Amino acid sequence: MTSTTDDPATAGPPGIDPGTLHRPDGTVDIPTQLALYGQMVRMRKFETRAYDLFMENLVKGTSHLSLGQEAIAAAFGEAMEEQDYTFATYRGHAHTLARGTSMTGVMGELLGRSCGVLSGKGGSMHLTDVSHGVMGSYAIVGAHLTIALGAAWSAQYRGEPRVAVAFFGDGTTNIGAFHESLNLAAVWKLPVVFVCENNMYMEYTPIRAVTAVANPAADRASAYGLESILVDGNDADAMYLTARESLDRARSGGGPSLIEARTYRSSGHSRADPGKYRPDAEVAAWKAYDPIVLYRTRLVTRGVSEADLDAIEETADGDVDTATVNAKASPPPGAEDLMRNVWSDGGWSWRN
Amino acid sequence: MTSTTDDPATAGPPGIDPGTLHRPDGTVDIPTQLALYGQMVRMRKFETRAYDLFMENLVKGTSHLSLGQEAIAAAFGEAMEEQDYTFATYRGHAHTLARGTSMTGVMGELLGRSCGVLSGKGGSMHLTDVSHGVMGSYAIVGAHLTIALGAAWSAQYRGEPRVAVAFFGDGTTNIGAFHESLNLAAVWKLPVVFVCENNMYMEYTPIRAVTAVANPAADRASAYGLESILVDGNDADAMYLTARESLDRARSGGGPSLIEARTYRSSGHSRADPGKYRPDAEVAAWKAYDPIVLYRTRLVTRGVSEADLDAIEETADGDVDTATVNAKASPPPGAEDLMRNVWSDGGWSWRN
Amino acid sequence: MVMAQLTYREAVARAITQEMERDPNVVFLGEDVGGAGGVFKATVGLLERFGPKRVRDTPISEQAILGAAMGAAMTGLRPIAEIMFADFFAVCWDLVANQIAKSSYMTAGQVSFPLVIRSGNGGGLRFGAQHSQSVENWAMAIPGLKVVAPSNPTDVIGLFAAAVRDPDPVMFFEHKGLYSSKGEVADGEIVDTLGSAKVLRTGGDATIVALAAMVPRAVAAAEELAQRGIEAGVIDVRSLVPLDTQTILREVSATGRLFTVEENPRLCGWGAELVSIVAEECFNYLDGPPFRITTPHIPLPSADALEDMAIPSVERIVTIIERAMQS
Amino acid sequence: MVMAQLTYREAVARAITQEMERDPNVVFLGEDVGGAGGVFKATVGLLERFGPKRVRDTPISEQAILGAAMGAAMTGLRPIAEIMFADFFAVCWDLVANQIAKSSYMTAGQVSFPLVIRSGNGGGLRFGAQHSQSVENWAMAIPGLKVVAPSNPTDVIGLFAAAVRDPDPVMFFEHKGLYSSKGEVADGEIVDTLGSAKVLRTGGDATIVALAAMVPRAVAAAEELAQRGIEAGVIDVRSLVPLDTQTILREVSATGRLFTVEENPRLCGWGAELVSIVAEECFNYLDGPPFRITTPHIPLPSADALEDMAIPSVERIVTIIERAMQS
Ligand SMILES: Cc1ncc(C[n+]2csc(CCOP(=O)(O)OP(=O)(O)O)c2C)c(N)n1
Ligand SMILES: Cc1ncc(C[n+]2csc(CCOP(=O)(O)OP(=O)(O)O)c2C)c(N)n1
Ligand SMILES: [Mg+2]
Ligand SMILES: [Mg+2]
Repeated sequence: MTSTTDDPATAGPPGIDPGTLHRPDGTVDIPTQLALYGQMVRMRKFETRAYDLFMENLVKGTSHLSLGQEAIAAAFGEAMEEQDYTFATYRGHAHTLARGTSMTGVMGELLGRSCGVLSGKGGSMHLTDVSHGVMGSYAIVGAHLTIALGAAWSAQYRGEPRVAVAFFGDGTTNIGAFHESLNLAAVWKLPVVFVCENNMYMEYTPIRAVTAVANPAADRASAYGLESILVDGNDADAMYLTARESLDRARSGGGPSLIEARTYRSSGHSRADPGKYRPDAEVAAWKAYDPIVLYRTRLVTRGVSEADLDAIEETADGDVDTATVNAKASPPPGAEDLMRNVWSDGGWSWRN
Repeated sequence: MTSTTDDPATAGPPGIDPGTLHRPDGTVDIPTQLALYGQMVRMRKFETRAYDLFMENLVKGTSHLSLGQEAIAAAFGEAMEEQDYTFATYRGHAHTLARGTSMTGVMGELLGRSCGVLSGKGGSMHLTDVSHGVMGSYAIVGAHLTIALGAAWSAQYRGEPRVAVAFFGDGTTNIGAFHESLNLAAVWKLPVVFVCENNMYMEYTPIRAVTAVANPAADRASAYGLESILVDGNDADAMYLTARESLDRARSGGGPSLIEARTYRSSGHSRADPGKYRPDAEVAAWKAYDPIVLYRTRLVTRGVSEADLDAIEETADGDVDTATVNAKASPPPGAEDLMRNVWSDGGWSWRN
Repeated sequence: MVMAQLTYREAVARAITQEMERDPNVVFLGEDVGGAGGVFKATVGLLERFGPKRVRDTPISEQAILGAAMGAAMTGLRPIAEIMFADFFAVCWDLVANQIAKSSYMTAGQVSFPLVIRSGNGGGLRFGAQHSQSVENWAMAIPGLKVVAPSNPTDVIGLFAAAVRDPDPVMFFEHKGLYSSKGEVADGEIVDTLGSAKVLRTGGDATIVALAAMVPRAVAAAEELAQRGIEAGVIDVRSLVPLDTQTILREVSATGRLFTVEENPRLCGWGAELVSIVAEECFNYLDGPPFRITTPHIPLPSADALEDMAIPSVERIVTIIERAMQS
Repeated sequence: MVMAQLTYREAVARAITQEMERDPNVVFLGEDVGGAGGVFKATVGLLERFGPKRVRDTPISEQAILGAAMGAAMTGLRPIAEIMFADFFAVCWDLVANQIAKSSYMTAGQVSFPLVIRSGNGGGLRFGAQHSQSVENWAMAIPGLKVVAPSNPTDVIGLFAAAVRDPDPVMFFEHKGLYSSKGEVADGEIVDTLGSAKVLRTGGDATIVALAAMVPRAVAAAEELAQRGIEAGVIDVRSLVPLDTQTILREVSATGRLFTVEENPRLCGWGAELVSIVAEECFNYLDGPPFRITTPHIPLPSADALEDMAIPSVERIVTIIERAMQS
């Protein structure tokens, strides 16, 4: 892993003993780093816009942003192969974009428009784009860990080199489905990667107040015979290399991995939550450890030009603007959408 | 712990490295040992009779015997205080008897008679006797672990020195409720003891075929910040001392314990199951490690007379006979029982 | 009587406060209920008032929450448990349906469960299919549960107090779409009675029976129908178990026409139960077929345009009743 | 046509075999289903025939079982998942009600779930309240699920084959009390159609509609009623979703009297749905009130004496219908 001494990521995330962090082998080449940067910037700008649109009351229901957590989604987005499966949560905008889903499709969905990836039927919490391997976003904590098992099983059954990756939060480690999923994945040696994005809070409650161990995922890996992996979730390179390791392990028949990525969401849990339940010092420390800022510094140190990075930012701005215009221009779905797709023949009727 | 070199229990249970076993401090005095022996013998004879009555089609539904697992129920029965709470499973006859519930009440319940502790409304799988601290037997795997939390919470809330003890099997460690219960118990430091009776099988499937770790409970204790405790479940003294430790810990504010007791059920899972899915050698090895036989040998070695032990057996025989006669003589419950006790005022009506 | 404007969400906090003040055995637990005051801000101030011993934040462990409530109830406490969204009952239904509901019966009355499980129920907030369900019928189908769903702030307090004081388990469904609605609420203690429906409006032509968020819509529809010459009475069921069949049968017998307005998906809802009771027990008083006005039997969509089409609207209620009364 | 006597449990194994032979994408998972051949011995021989890759024993992890089935179905397999006792749906209802049922709709049809969840449903075996429930109405209340409950060995095979071949999730309720019942079954492949009720008996005075274990009782009751001068037709609903309302409405319109016989507890059962449909759609053809004959709204007791009083018996069906027809 490339980190020079003047690299701010060397210190590791705030409040974490750097000695406990997983340091994956390997280096990340510049093209990949630029791709990672591009991914993170797109996510950041998309989420920021989504927040604005929420405040304008154009995003009607709820939305859960992953501002500050971009390195994790970007790393897996780059590391996964086209045929791999993503299982995300209600906090899934970034994970969906990471796989190549159209920004207009995601934005349209948040706005409840017919151009949305789900025609407005699912909304922000259920983003799905099977054509890009996004097998769904799930809004009941823990459920999708079990569903990812099935996608992995299916790949294993057919001998296809596909991996299912399930993203979830620290709070999710305390629900029963987590336990059942980890055990079955280990017993069946399924090609699945469980990625815990530990942002230190389950909604508004600090995770340490409700969890028996300090690292809610890593400290439980041994309960499933798995290696304990705690990684700096704000270091895109460390995340990328860790992602590659776990995907390779899964693809080569080595079974599941459980990765705990330490990170922080810089905004509130959902909607207009100002996140006031968090100590100022904590917020400030993590703000200073922003994954995009860190990464830009690192890339510049490695010789990437500011101009190239600015160009990436501009492209992202343009994409977000276009998506916003498109989504706003798209009509709401209509009555024919309402009564469609309960069944796979498109219908809904329960009687003759 | 008292074990001389000619004590067959010194070798430890079949297939288990004795070095991994928890060896509690302390010794068990002779009166307690006699009580433990008496408990075990009563359980054994009761279960044997229950089996016979099942084969006679007098136990109508199902029944799950704990033949071979008596040392665990006996140890906790002796170690628990009157005010403590027992939460058992469908395999709960022995745990109920251990707390002092009338044998006629239990036998009557198995036979579906009005003398049953539940007037025949619950059956073998739901034995409950609040007057003796038996807060219920539960037939959905895992549920009662969560319920035991509540009883412990209630004691903690009132500052009462009560402990809730929940018994369950190895298979139960793979269901979500196990995980949620252990975590919450640890976080709230509840006075609860979780006792996993690892009899190596979940129904008919060997536990190792479906579990990610070798010791399904002990190897997961660390996931809840708890000590790993693996104990010889067929050694009544080791069990008793371990029970005492965990009860003391809970009572003195030290929080929950998770105990894995290695044992074996010498009969089938339920009803008339002959248990043919188990290797002959395994069955034979455990038969040679029968907790009652072991214990009798030990007591005799310690100077207890054969006559005293025989007297205990005879008393138990008499009790079982009496319970059988009483239960058989008891009439079935009637229509007035059917429509009673949905609500706590005794009624059932859902409308006016 | 001194009255004050209170929101439905404020009424929840006041109700819990009233009962916790009264009885030290009342404890409250759930996810984000304490420090954060609840995700719907319906429990703001309770932690400050009653402290962390009585108001407990839990991990995301719905089974453990309800198990803890059950075990506490059977050993002398009177817990209030929150399941944040009613949709989440699906992850802890065993505790509700198999354990809490059945254990009193199974043990021949040895244990009882004086507990309340409160939950945010219903749609209209564009939360999509997994956060918008009306699941009161899930509970109604399980023997051993009492089931309550208030439509206004005063009923929130009165029925909640009755639920806490009731010796049996009560499923208390707060409607998410009503949290910000307001009503006049009297000062002082308020205690109501479970199992009593309320006649909100009388009218000789037809009887509309509604629940929770459908109640204000039914009332508005009745007013509109009156403009069109149809006098419809409106009953707020309030409590599905116990069910005040007397009031309902009396009213329907008088008008001869029954219309139920349900937010839950169509099949096997409380409306079907009510229609069946009426069809069996006052068949000879019916002047025309009983009608159920429901959300269609589909998951709820997220987009505002779609969700508004799915859930019965005042307009739909008016149209269906008018058409039915004319045919 | 060559026929053979088969038990209902043997029919299950034959049905699974038929479908696994036909389609290599059909896989089967559950607790003790493989090595042990199922706790009801309904899946004996499958592991030996199809091997451990296609017949998989699982830990006691119902959520993981159904999640695995769901994820496999959305990625090209056609899983059959067993939930041993239908009561255990309560520990994994989220997967059924919130995930499998809703995801096709929520994703605007991007994913579909060609899977079957089979389970031992119903009472009569003295297993007590947590192992005896009839929960088909839990499933019927959830949009997005198909719901089937066969009453005899031939239907087990035909409806199971239809369920496996169906592109949508099917809840397949096998009745535990019927496993040892026998029927004549034809040789060769059997494939039936979901959503088709079967008229088992015609009779001009009344129509009895029953499901699963209540079907043989309804037929016996109709025979007894015929002795007493009442000619009752009997319909086996077989499939609650899709529901063959055409057949039911046609028969009830002809007789003018409807009696449903349900094993599930009274409130919000499929009987209530059926009565409501009939009351709304053929009100003018009804000659008397529709009646529901159900288990009372209580948990099921364990003692044989009590359980027999709870579940509708032939005698109770006869008595209620006779009394209703006379009044
Ligand atoms: C079963 C269930 N319980 C509760 C919720 C409500 N809820 C939504 S998000 C959330 C917090 C999740 O925390 P975490 O897993 O850390 O993820 P994060 O939101 O921090 O990304 C909760 C409690 C839910 N959606 N599902
Ligand atoms: C949720 C749930 N799933 C499945 C079952 C069926 N079942 C009853 S006992 C049992 C095996 C339990 O194994 P274990 O926990 O080892 O306990 P043991 O029977 O060996 O004492 C199973 C699968 C159940 N009762 N509840
Ligand atoms: Mg979090
Ligand atoms: Mg076991």
